[in-house]
Amino acid sequence: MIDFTIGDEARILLDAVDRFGQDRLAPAARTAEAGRTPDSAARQLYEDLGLIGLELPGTGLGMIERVLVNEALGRADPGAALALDRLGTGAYGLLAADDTPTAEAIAADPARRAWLVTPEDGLLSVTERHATGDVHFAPAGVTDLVVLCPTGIALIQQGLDAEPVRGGGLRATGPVRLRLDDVPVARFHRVATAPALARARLYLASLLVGVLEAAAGYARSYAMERVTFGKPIAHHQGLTFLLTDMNTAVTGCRLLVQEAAWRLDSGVGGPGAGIEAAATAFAEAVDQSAFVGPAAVQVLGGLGFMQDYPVEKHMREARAIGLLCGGLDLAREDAMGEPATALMAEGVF
Amino acid sequence: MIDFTIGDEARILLDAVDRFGQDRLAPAARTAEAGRTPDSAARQLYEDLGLIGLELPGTGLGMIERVLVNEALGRADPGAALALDRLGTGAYGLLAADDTPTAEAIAADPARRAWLVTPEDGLLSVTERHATGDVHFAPAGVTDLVVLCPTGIALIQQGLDAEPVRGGGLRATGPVRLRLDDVPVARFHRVATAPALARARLYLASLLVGVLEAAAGYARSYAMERVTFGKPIAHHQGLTFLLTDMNTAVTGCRLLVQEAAWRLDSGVGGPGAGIEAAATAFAEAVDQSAFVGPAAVQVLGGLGFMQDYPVEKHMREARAIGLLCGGLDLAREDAMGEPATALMAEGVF
Amino acid sequence: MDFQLDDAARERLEALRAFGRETIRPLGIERDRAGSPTPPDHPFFREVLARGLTRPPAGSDEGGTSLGAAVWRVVAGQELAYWDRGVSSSLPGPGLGGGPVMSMGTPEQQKRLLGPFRDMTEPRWAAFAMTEPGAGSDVARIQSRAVRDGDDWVLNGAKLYSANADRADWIVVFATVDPALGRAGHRAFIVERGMPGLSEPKPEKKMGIKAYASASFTMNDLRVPADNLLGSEARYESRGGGQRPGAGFKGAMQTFNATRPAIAANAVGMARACLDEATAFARDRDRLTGRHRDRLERMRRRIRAAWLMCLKAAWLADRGEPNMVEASMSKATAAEVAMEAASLGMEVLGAVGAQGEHLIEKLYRDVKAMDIVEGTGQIQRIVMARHLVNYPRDA
Amino acid sequence: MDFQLDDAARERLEALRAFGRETIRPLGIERDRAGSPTPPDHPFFREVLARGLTRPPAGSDEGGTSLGAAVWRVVAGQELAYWDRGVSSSLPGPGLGGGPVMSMGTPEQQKRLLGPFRDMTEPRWAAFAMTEPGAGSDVARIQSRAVRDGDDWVLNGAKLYSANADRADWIVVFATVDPALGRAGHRAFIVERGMPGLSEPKPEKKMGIKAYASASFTMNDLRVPADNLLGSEARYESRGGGQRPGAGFKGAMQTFNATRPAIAANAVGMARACLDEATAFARDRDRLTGRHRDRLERMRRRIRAAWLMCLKAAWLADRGEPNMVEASMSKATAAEVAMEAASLGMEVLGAVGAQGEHLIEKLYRDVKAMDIVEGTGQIQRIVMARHLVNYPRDA
Repeated sequence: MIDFTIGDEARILLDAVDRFGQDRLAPAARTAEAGRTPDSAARQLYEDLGLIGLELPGTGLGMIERVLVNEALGRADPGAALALDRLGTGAYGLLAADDTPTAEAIAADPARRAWLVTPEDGLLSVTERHATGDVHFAPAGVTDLVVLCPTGIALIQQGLDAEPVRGGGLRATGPVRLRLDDVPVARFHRVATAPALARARLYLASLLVGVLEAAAGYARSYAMERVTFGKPIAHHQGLTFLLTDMNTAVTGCRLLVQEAAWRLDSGVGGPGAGIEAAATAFAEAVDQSAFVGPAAVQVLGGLGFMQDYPVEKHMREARAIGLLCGGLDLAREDAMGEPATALMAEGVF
Repeated sequence: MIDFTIGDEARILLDAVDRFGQDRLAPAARTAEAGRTPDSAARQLYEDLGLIGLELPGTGLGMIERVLVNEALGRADPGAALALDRLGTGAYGLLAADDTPTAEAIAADPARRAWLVTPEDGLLSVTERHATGDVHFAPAGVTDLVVLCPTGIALIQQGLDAEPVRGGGLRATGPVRLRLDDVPVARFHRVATAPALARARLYLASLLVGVLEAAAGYARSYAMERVTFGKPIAHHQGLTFLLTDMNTAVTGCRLLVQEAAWRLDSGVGGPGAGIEAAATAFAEAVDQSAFVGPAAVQVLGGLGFMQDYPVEKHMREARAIGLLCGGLDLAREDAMGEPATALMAEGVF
Repeated sequence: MDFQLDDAARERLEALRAFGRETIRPLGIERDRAGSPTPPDHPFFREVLARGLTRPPAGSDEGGTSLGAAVWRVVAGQELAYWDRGVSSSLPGPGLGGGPVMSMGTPEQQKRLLGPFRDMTEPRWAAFAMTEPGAGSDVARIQSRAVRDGDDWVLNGAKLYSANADRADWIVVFATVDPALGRAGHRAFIVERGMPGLSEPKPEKKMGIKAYASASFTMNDLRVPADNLLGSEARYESRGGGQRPGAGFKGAMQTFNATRPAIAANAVGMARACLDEATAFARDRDRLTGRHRDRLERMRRRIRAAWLMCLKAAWLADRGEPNMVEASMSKATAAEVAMEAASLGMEVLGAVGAQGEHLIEKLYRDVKAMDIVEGTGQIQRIVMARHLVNYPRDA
Repeated sequence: MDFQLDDAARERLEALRAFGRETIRPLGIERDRAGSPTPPDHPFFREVLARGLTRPPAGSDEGGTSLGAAVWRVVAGQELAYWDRGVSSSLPGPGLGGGPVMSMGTPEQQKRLLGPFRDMTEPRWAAFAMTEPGAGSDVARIQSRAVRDGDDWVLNGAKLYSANADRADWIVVFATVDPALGRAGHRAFIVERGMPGLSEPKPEKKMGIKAYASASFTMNDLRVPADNLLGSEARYESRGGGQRPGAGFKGAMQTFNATRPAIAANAVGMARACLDEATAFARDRDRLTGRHRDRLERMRRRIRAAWLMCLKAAWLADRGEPNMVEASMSKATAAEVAMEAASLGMEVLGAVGAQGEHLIEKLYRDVKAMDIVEGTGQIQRIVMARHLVNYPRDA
């Protein structure tokens, strides 16, 4: 059965999240950026919506709900979205390691925050006992660092020396660089890391879809208002086509994200299929962000370059998100899966 | 001194070649394609213009003249241009091997024809004594096969078993596949092959520039004539921008080709600079042909898909040329040269 | 959300696949080499009918698939074009002529024109003719004239590139009663084979997709009875209420809208063929690495996005929801994806691509059509823009 | 053909380079972090003047370079922007205001306005103001009004993003005597600092290139003497002969045409900075392989093509040949090349790029401006299309 319907329960959640995003996060986005954190009221509301630990066992929710939620939040303020989710992608590492208690403990404790990285996200050298090196980018206040190593998943809870950095984007997370100087690994789980990385990528990809949607949407509204040479700039075909192509790019990414989420939730096609689909969705979102982000600024012209308008921020945030969790190159490796392309050969995926 | 002027001597030659191309080759292009050869009158005229062995010592001409000539011929019929030049890229291998007599002998003998390949252009295994394997694409009648091997340049004059193939493009060359079954190598020269490959690439790149120019030019003329929705389609901005971008793409390739030719002729920056520049020009022309070729067909719409119009042929020819001499990937390797980018650091090249 | 076929549809797809591999692909290559369409008396067509390949699968109420008709069309369209787009376009049936008859024809006309196609022993074709020497994308600009003369209409004009017109029993021909009226002057007529004044439709020489005829013809004082005006006079003349002037034009456009996701699916199938062939070639030569691997990954990723767009557009159609943006998006995207896949595929082949003997080389010539037929990529963007940014109708 | 600099030009370039490395780059980074333009009393500006950096090199008749002035401008413009585009835009001088004064001003005006810039002991700036809240690319649509009142003109309106307007001694301001006249109604005025009715020009908060002010200001019954009408009344009113109505507008456009290759060269310089930084980063981490190497190769290749376009456009200008297509081509191409280079450079950095501390991250924010300032990529395409396909002026 082919079905693009969003379930009723997810729809209700989504409507609430969307209101939260548009009414609370979006208007405060520049304040959160300058202050390097969302306001505390937003933090509370995010917790109240039940968005921390959304994917933990017992909620009945999964990646489909997560990507819908993140798309809505990314539309409003992706930096805030990352800042507010204290468990965030860390959940996927902990669940893959069957360490639900730690995930639940983090979710329950406002003083804790998790962050998931690959060794490529810094210059990290991790054994089962010790870790040394950098994490190039992390949000402020990380207490539980989850590292997806080649041989398993490491949880690091001590010695996470944080040094503030400017942040190319995502400044609402209060970005820091972590320096680990031969710190102890609290727990090391010898498990496959690919399922966790797949979910983390999809988490980021759905935020990206949201940002790109906001950028394309703002550009489109602006272009319908702004008049040059006697008509809205949206009706000068050169820009018309740019706007349709931006919309098409975002739609393609959204569909890939949704399909991958369904695949991870349903397991259809086996675990490899979901891993591949998630890597594909992430890679496409990153690739398209290099088009959509700058294009939105372009549509606004000089105004787009000014901080009075949101699109320059969209362009920066989108670029930054795409550099996390191993970035494009690692995703492209995983997106190819088995070159035999068993699923492709079926003609449907 | 920065100077884009074409010298008087080259200008006179170029005018004659351009007339030959437009008056003789272009009108006969479909006949030459169907008959798998240019007509014999064209062969004679090409020889009379002195275009065979243009780069041989004593002519006072060099790569600058060759790329200008080839651009003009490529505009008219790139298949014929390749078919008519019996010495062609073979000259560069023979000159690099200091084997001018063989080059001159081929140029002087209408029954001989050279062809230059890399092992990547087939599945060739060549030692200093013997050669075995395929050459995937060659023009009809090859008598002197010049192979750029890792350790030197092989000349093969026997056992060049030719089997006609359809040809994706360039059918006027009478395309064949060569099968070499442990055939003797007539001469093997232990010399550096990069200078020969650079010139061969530039030879092809300039043909490509010509084809793309023809495609873009035809599309542009058509678009200024064809009226839809009350104006020439060239004035619907969506197509307007496509047309300007096609012209820009071709211009960029032409400039890269000219600069590389100047560099190979002048030696400025050292031999590495010319090799790099030629690889760069070829890579860019191949990349842009994937845009310009199909775009020209697109501008003509349904007509573009029909053999009554030249652009479908341009699209095929351009694609085929870009697959020769190791194609895009090999060129991209050489285009990087030393990543230190010594020349780039000067701010001018 | 759900993205999988049910067993009934999958079973049917397997049957198509087997037939595609054994019959459609070889025939497509044969016709490409021959450079002419499959002759109408080729046994292939009878075999197609005998196997019931042109019939949709049974629905869930008959214990069959739960897929909607439009979704099934993109699934089948993708698979058929994977094996050969030219051959799939040559299959017997009313083709693009069927849409206008269904949407605009009177019950009598529907019965008379479509009835014979229920006979599965004899291959038959119908066709659709809109494009003219002076009017491609700008369909409102057609110049073919229709003049009422007593009980007849008299048609004059020329039509280009009508699929299967060389073998069609009848052709839906669009003509204008008055060019000054624009779309409101358009009428659709049924022109039948052998009518005096109809020239023999001549297949054009194309770059690719050669297995079916794109045929051009002229109408020279071609006289059709009033019964052959599609939908009868009232259909065009009534104003207010359900019918508006320009219904003839709208009928044609509705035909396009319905077929766009299926055309897009064709392009996806062709792109997939490029991917599979390029993957096999690279694997055989032990080159599934570096740039080639990246090319394959990109092809795969873009194909996947285009395919999801097709499914979404078709799914919306099956639900009766507006899908103009999604349909045009799938068409524009899939066509570009297919062109890129073929071009990247050629690069994977290297000099073998220049040889002109490999399937990817054929696909390279075939796919370009997909960004042109039934609305160019430019037209698709304009359609999208009407909905996205209120792009004006007459700009 | 020849593609190399002579020794005199190369020597001068080396001096620029050294200054760029030691002074311009660090200052650019400092101002980016501070988020505000370099203060006008910063010692940097006096140093620039003392070194003679803003003077063109001696010509060949003085034993200097044989390069033409326009070619030198692209060479120097590329190098300065390589080190920092924001700082290079902040350099003392008449800036974009100089062009209109030279092309439209009376001899008296040229002497009065440009004379002070010959003093190399005190940094001075002038500025140019065209963009308005309602008119960016569509410069013909400016709304600022100029009304003659006795011996004066009275100006009202708002101007956006005027480079260095916060410190300019005078600003060339375009206003219209009658919006209904379109371009023919345009007049260029010299507005001087401190004139009553001129608001303090306010630097805007930008994404990048923060080292110079893009300042906005309003004119509120701003009264300028008739002498400050650039080129005097006759310049605008004469018809036939050399002067046509719309000369004011054309004056502005000529300014753009002359500067486009130089702006393009800026973009090339910034792209080259991305390339060099990305190359160094990849080499330090031993990642000069695979996709990163391909990214660097692509950046390099595209930069080279854009740079040759700049040279060609400038070379034509020096010969007095038409270069509209080439100038716009170089601008459109170089801006896109720079954006791509910055984006690819960020990918080479990986998560370091997200950190926001690396020069490429700054360049990523800086370069986007290049496709917007002095005519967007869309406007450049329209300019090209006027020549290539007779694109109509008023479409």
